[in-house]
Amino acid sequence: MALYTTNLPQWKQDEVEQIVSYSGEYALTGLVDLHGIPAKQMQEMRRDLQGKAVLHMTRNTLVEHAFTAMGAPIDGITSYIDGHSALIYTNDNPFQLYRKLQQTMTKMAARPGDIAPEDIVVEKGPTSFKPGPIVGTFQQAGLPAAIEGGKVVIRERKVFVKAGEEINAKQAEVLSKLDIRPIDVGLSLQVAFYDGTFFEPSTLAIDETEYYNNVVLAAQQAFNLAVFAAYPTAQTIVPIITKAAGEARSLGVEAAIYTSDIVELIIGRASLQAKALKGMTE
Amino acid sequence: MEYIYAALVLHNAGKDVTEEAVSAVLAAAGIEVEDSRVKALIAALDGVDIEEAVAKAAAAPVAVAAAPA
Amino acid sequence: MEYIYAALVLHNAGKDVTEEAVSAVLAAAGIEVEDSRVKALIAALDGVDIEEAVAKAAAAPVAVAAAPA
Amino acid sequence: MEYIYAALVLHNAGKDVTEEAVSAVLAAAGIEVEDSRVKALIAALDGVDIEEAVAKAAAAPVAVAAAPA
Amino acid sequence: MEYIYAALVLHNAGKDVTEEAVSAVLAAAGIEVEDSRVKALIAALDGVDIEEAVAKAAAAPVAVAAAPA
Amino acid sequence: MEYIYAALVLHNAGKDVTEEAVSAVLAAAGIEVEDSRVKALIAALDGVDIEEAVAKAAAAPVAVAAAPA
Amino acid sequence: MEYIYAALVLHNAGKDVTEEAVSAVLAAAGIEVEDSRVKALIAALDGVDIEEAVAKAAAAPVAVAAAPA
Repeated sequence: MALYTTNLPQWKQDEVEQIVSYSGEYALTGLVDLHGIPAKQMQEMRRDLQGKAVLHMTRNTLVEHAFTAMGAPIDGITSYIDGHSALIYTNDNPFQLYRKLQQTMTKMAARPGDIAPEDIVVEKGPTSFKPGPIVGTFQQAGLPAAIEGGKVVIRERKVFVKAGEEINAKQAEVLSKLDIRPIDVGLSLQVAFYDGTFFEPSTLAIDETEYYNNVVLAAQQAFNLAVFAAYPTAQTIVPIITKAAGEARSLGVEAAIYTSDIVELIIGRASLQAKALKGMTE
Repeated sequence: MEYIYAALVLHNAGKDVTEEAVSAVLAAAGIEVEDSRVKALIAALDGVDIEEAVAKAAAAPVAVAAAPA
Repeated sequence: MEYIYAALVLHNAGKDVTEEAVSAVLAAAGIEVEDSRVKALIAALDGVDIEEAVAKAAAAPVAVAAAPA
Repeated sequence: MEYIYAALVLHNAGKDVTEEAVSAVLAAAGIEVEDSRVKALIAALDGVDIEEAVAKAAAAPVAVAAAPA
Repeated sequence: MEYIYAALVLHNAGKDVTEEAVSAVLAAAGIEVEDSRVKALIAALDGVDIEEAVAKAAAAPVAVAAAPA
Repeated sequence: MEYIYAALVLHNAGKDVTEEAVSAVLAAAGIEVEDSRVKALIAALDGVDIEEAVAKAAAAPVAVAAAPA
Repeated sequence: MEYIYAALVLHNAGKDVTEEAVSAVLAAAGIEVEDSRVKALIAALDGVDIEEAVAKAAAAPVAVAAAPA
């Protein structure tokens, strides 16, 4: 194939060289799936990525040429290419890129032929529609619709399209009428080549909440340890003193050590005990 | 309540809570002892687990005054 | 706690809580009185409003600890 | 409270809490030691499991609202 | 905690909490003083209102909880 | 958790939490560093307000899980 | 707190928390290590079951207190 490249017209050769040079310039070379992204969203996403990543769209054959020319291991990327792939370059690490791309995802209305990314559910309850032919439309699509109190209602919760199933024309129409937007649209990362390794999306999905919780947990653990070990720092000295003072008061009350600071507590305790005993003798 | 407190003085010191003992404590405090109240107290305490009553009260956190300035 | 109970016997009976009085009550209960604790108690009670301390305890959120079985 | 704190210095360091030891700690702090208070402290601590008594502070409900202004 | 308690002995007695003073209190308790811990304590106390920190303990209800039977 | 702790060492010292820095800290601790875990950490922390998370921890002392592996 | 975090990095990785190890971790983080603070840390941790300490809520009703106005 490399030989064949030399026979390409100049603009194609330039294109291949551009791809090769980007891959040298950036730490990460990746493929993103552009499938189903309307032009308007595409523009917004490009703007969002400006300064963070370069999105490069070109013919798949030229992409294949370029990577084949670069050789192993990066040429492995060609096996991920499909009809809607574009190249993406960045100096972020793959996890960061994946996270950024996830943030560009938005929900869109379904078109016939789209695959349901997850179970699409229509909830039970009234709709905004007045009685009319729409009831028939709903029913034909398989929705338990009926007329109640002058309104079209959905009689029970229904899994309308199962995850992974294709959404047909009727279903798409109904979803659009109900304003349900089931389709994730955005740049979805297909693969990232970084530091000699391929990263697939399944590896890159990060549960940020878990990290946040772990930071909180770590901070609590550190705080607990410092207070427990009475290791004084600007953050822990006050709680440590408070703890010490609390312990001293507790000891004072438990042992009935009569000092002015806690004698009221001891009196209070004695009176409560007397009351409790009195209660048992009545 | 002084009859109860007298009983608690005795109990806490590990003494038997009897009519005589309670009367003696109250008398020592300069209190004119009413025999019938002492009898009633001793009768009422019969079968009562003083330790338990006391422990129950202690389980309640004493609200610390801390009336802030 | 018996020292504080003794003080409360006296207080409840409207008597002055003095070293002598507390000692007398404790002695009547057959308790060997430690002068130092009586002194410490009287000193600690100086300026303390017993009535108020009792009231505060009563007002405390007793809710808490249902003493576990 | 300094007498109690002194006892806790000793206890925490694994030392016996005796009259002499408490007095020495207080004196080293430049405090004029009152013998009777030391005696009262030691008497009160007699038979008390300091570890357990101190641990009860930890059992206190934490939430406690800050003393409002 | 003994370093903290030593600081509180001093504070309660109205003395300055200095490296020397804390070391003296600990030494009097028969504790082998580690300079670095004393230094860390004094450094951490810089700018801290001990009174307020202690008051926070008072604002918390002392769990008077008797150990349940 | 050691990756989180390493990040917090850096954060607390006012240093930038970068891949290199975290790796250096872990390596210095004798830990065999997994590049992808460091990368994942850095990416995840991008969206975490460490300051806020730490402040949250300090706001309410609670019993927490023991340090998991 | 970075010294504590450094200790936790080591502990979590199953390494001994020694002066040298803590210093190495801190240095790797680009922190200018204060020997006396490291020593204080190691001394404070001596005899402490980190596993347990980490899980235990610092008993004090700490920060909670939104410092009253």
